[in-house]
Amino acid sequence: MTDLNNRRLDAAAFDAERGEVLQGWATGAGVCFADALRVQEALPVEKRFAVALAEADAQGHTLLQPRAGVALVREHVALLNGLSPYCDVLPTTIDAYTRHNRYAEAQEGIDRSRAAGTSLLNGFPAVNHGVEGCRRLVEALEKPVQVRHGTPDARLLAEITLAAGFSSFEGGGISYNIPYAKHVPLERSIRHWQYCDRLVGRFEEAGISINREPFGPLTGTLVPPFVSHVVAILEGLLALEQGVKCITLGYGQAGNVAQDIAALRSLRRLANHYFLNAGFTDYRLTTVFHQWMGGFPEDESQATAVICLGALVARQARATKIIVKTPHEASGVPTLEANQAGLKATRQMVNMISDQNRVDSPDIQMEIDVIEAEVHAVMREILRLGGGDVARGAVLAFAAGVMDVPFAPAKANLGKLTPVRDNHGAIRLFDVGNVPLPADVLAFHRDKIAERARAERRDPSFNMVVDDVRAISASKLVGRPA
Amino acid sequence: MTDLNNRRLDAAAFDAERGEVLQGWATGAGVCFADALRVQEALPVEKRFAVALAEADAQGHTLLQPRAGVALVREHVALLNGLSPYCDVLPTTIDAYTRHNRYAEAQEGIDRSRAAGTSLLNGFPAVNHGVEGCRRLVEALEKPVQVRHGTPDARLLAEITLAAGFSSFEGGGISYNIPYAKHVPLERSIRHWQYCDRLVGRFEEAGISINREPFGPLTGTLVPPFVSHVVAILEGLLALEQGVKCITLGYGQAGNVAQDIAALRSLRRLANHYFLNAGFTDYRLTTVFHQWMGGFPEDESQATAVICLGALVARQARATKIIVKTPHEASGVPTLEANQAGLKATRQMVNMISDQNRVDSPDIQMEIDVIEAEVHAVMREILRLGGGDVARGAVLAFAAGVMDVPFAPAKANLGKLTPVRDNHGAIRLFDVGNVPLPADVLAFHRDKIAERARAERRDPSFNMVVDDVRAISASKLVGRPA
Amino acid sequence: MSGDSQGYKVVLGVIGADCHAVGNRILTSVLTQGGIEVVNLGVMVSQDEFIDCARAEQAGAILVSSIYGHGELDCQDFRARCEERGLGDIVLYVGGNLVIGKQEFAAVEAQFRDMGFDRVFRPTVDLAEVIALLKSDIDQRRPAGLRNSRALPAERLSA
Amino acid sequence: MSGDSQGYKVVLGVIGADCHAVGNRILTSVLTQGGIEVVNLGVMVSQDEFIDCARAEQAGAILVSSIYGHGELDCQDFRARCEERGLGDIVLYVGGNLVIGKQEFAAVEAQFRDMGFDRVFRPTVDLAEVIALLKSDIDQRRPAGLRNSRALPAERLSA
Ligand code: B12
Ligand code: B12
Repeated sequence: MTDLNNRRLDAAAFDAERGEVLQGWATGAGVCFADALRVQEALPVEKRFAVALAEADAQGHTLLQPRAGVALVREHVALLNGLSPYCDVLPTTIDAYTRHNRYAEAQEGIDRSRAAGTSLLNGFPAVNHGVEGCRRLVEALEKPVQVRHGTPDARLLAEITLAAGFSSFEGGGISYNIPYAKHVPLERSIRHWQYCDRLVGRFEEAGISINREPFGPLTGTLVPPFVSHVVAILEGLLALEQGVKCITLGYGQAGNVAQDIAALRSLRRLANHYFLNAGFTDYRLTTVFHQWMGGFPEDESQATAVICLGALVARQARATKIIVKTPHEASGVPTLEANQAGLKATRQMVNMISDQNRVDSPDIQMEIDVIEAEVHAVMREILRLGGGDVARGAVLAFAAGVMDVPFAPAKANLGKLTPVRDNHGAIRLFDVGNVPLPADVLAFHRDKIAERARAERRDPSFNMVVDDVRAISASKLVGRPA
Repeated sequence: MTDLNNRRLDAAAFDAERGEVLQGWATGAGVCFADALRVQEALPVEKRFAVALAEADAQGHTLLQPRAGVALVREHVALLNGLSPYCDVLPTTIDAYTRHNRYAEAQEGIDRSRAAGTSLLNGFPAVNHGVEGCRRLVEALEKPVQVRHGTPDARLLAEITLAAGFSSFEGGGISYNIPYAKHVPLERSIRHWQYCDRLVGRFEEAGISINREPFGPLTGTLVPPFVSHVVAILEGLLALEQGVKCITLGYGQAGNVAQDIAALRSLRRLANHYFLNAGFTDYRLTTVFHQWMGGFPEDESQATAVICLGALVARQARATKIIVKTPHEASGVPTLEANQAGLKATRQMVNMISDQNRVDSPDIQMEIDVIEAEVHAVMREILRLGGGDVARGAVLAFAAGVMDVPFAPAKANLGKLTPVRDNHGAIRLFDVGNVPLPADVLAFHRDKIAERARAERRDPSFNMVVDDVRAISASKLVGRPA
Repeated sequence: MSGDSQGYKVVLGVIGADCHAVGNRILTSVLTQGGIEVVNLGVMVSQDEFIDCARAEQAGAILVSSIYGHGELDCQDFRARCEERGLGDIVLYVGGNLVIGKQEFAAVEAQFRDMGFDRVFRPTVDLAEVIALLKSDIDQRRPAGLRNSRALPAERLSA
Repeated sequence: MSGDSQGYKVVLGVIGADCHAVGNRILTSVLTQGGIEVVNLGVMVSQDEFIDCARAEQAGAILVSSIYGHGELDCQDFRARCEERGLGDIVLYVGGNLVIGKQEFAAVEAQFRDMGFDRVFRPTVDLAEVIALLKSDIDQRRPAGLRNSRALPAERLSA
């Protein structure tokens, strides 16, 4: 595994690497760290992501954030300013060519979008627009703005966007590889993300706090909470090591209310546990809840109901931030109006739930216990494999199937672990693959699945999984036989 | 109070009264009980309301029902058939002139609607359309259909619609007077509803089960659960006495999740308690949950979120039926499409929640305890006032303010009881008026309101109530100062 | 009052067979706190009841609510009826869910202005604005001698 | 297989830089159970990879998924490229969220048919229908001698 390890990147080596990174596309020449610091320092307080998160956390508020990105700067400004009144923090979703460093194709997308008069890209090609285009964007906004993408090698993207005044950067070496790529070796993407985190660390050292958000939902489809929690904790540890201070860990709604509340509550607790154990104390941790990340129902009213359930659970679990879906989700990149509609429905639900009693129940506590047992078991094995080094441990764990993400396209992922819903819709393990869970936890999963199988008078099988994947689009949580 | 009492109406007197009732409007001549029985007997099983309810109750399903009514038969048929695929049981909402027996004005509304090519009435004027028009309607449908209205004297309406094959009839002598009328004495409306219940009793005796549904939500605005529960229990007892067998008791969402779940759960238990205590055993009890009955937000996405919260709570509380609102609620009588949208969102939410764990918590149990203590206290006083007779007791209780419905327009209602939300959004009593609640319960209400007052740094006052009334439309549950 | 002093007195009610009582309670509370004397007829008020009361009370304006959708039918000829009864000049407001269904407000407004209402309000109207308009409209319609000679701020006059 | 026997063999994949893997897994599972032999290239497949594989496997059809919105850009000239490479006659299907945003399906369909796809599917398509169409389309395109002489029901051929 080459020389990957979880150590802070050496300053000289980082600078040398930076030289190469900035040559990745013509616009790299526009990056200058000193200028970048000045741009960030000049940002008014209401445009700083870390400040918005800290305030929300202190006051117990939940921030709303949409997804949005189109090909051209002017259109993207108009889009974000149309969303701004309905949300608290802004996104810039990057197009899929840029995510794969295919800047030439992104350029073609820009050119053809200009000709077509409509965006032919599924996001904003920030690298192609360069520091200058991105600065025009940030300056035209009134709220903090984050880069949201899915890029295994996001070094140039980070350099350009942070130099332009973006104050939060999503992603991580695992979460932006396993669900987003096919052939990228995990050691490579982790190494590239150490660079991104180190860059953020340099801003922190210069007194500029940049928020970092590992991508919680992974493939968005039947991901057991412990799987995404382990990734979140690993990426948190990797980021802290490089000097990141402001971290938001994420979780994607799985559908069962008790399990989802338990997941978000345990995420904060588990992360603090591992961060403190690793000797980090000087960090600010917040959480983000992603509304349903699997296939949506096509009908807009039904989609809104899915959005509303997510809003309710996120608020009941007291997430710091919600990533908001839209009634167009099943169909395509949403219009401004559809995006506003998702935000308005979410806001109404969050507001209605905001003041209400804290939700607690034996079911939630039981789910917390299960998730904690699972996370500890897997983390223990990862640390063992890595000889105490989480970077090496992560790579070896994925190779061995000790960590395994369902439905992931990456070759780096074994793909043996198979989830399925239980009779109440909570996600359980139909096939644990090579993940080393304790015997009592495995027995629990087996019993829960057996209960469902009895109720449906059929044996558990991959067909059950297929039914579950398609269930929400067909207006159900559990995919029962007709 | 004349000679009102809770006794089964005498057969001869009923027949004599019927003669008069049928002369209330020309179409009364079309009613014949023998024909009515034949029409009801001929109804296929899938058009019988009582069957749909019994099946849902047995299988633990939740039925969806919209509201809908337009001026003309053909348009109304088209409307209901457009809704039918999205719901389980159908409504026919009656226009407001008919509700006040103003059939001449209803006729003018029909005529002017015909001329205008659009409905100028807010419902279906069933009396004016007569048995013949209503039969055409019922025949054109494929699901059970209920009369939903708000009529203090609904005798003629009941005769005509039941003769035409409607198999459920909403309302009651209290719930269709206090929120719906101004000058109608309570003894009169109760007496008129004894007639309606007796008519249903006669169908039952002939082997035809007609569902009866007292109107749960009353004024729909900050109604404390015990208030609507007492009315539901009283109307249930009055109906059972006249031979009604199939009863659905209702509750309108108040907004606080724990209180709403507690309310629906306690309703079934309390009603069984009083019905069995009164010697009734041969009845079938189901429940109906009304999505938010107060002022809605104007924005359709926000309105959909309100609808979704109601759907979630109704299903968590395992209501037998949900009355579904629409995204047009704040604006006006909904179009077919808006009505479908409300149903689709509700269905999606109900389906997603259906299989999930039963929700339980100490908060819910505490709310149940409070509601039960309140209901028992008021019922005790009503029975005392009536010397054991609930009909007389109800009239005397309203006159004395022992029962008191907030925001009710009826002179028969004292209007001293004033509700307000507590810091978590549950409805509490700011001014108990003359309602005889136990001292510990009053202290509980006082403490809860004091907690909110402290949080808002203002004294509880009617302004707080005004803020609460307008809160949901302004996207909040609790009306806090800006 | 508004006939013989500088106070602002209005008759308020919900017209026709309409039982919606909540908005009426809110309006009464907010207008009163805004310095307007409200004679509240409650729900289910006929045109003649409004007019009788406005005459008896010498009110400066009649505020009609229609919430339930029959506004078009119930408000027909309201101004004409006022004129017949010698109240041709009174300020006439109407508000609520005036017609059946969700309709373009501009069309609804035009329709009710044609019926002789001075102002037409949607349900979401800001009541602070209504109070300001009401005061100025009543002032405009006062007999010339009294116009523009505002006495005490109206807020102080009310409890 | 479909070249030399009566089986139904298809090449499946997600085109371009598209990483959406879930639908691909579902399609593989459902088509296989429907009696179709699926050679699955997974996600991020280029036009040439599709064509190379179809030639090597003598597949009867290529099924292209595009989910992420760049379908318009990625599928450009697909049929022409097939023709160049001697696969002019192969059955070409495309499905998924083919364009950016929620657009009228009829227009999207026309656009992709213009690019030479035989059939264009929306995400909500019933996969049982797809299986039936696929079999009949492959049968239609078989060399004449083999056409219409169905062997065993295809379902039996698959595991
Ligand atoms: C899960 C998901 C993800 C996951 C994917 C994880 C993974 N590796 O699989 C993650 C989070 C990583 C992701 C990333 C992105 N996503 Co995404 N994603 C989704 C989501 C929510 C569900 C997709 C899914 O799994 N559906 C379930 C499966 C079973 O259905 P399916 O994919 O539609 O496939 C079925 C049918 O389409 C059909 N079908 C498909 N192909 C074919 C071919 C033929 C021949 C036939 C007959 C049928 C057929 O059959 C399949 C099986 O039933 C959809 C929205 C939705 N549908 O609700 C968005 C969506 C597809 N994503 C979208 C986008 C834009 C992206 C991103 C660019 C980020 C962004 N801007 O939001 C990146 C893409 C990065 C990349 N390089 O591809 C857009 C595409 C927009 C468009 N077309 O206009 C969507 C529609 C969301 C939206 N409305 O904006 N996404
Ligand atoms: C609660 C309610 C009821 C309760 C009323 C209890 C009671 N006695 O008060 C009950 C359940 C009994 C009821 C019954 C009916 N209702 Co109702 N009800 C509502 C609901 C949900 C809220 C009304 C409310 O209290 N709002 C809160 C208050 C504060 O707001 P407001 O009433 O709009 O008043 C404010 C403004 O309009 C404005 N305003 C009002 N008048 C005026 C006048 C002036 C001059 C000004 C400046 C401002 C102004 O200021 C007020 C204070 O802020 C509304 C829908 C909604 N708005 O969400 C439907 C609604 C008003 N009801 C409606 C209907 C049709 C009925 C029924 C006929 C039954 C049916 N078909 O559904 C019956 C009517 C029976 C009758 N005879 O009137 C329709 C009216 C449709 C239309 N216009 O097209 C509505 C809009 C629902 C709908 N979309 O279908 N209802």
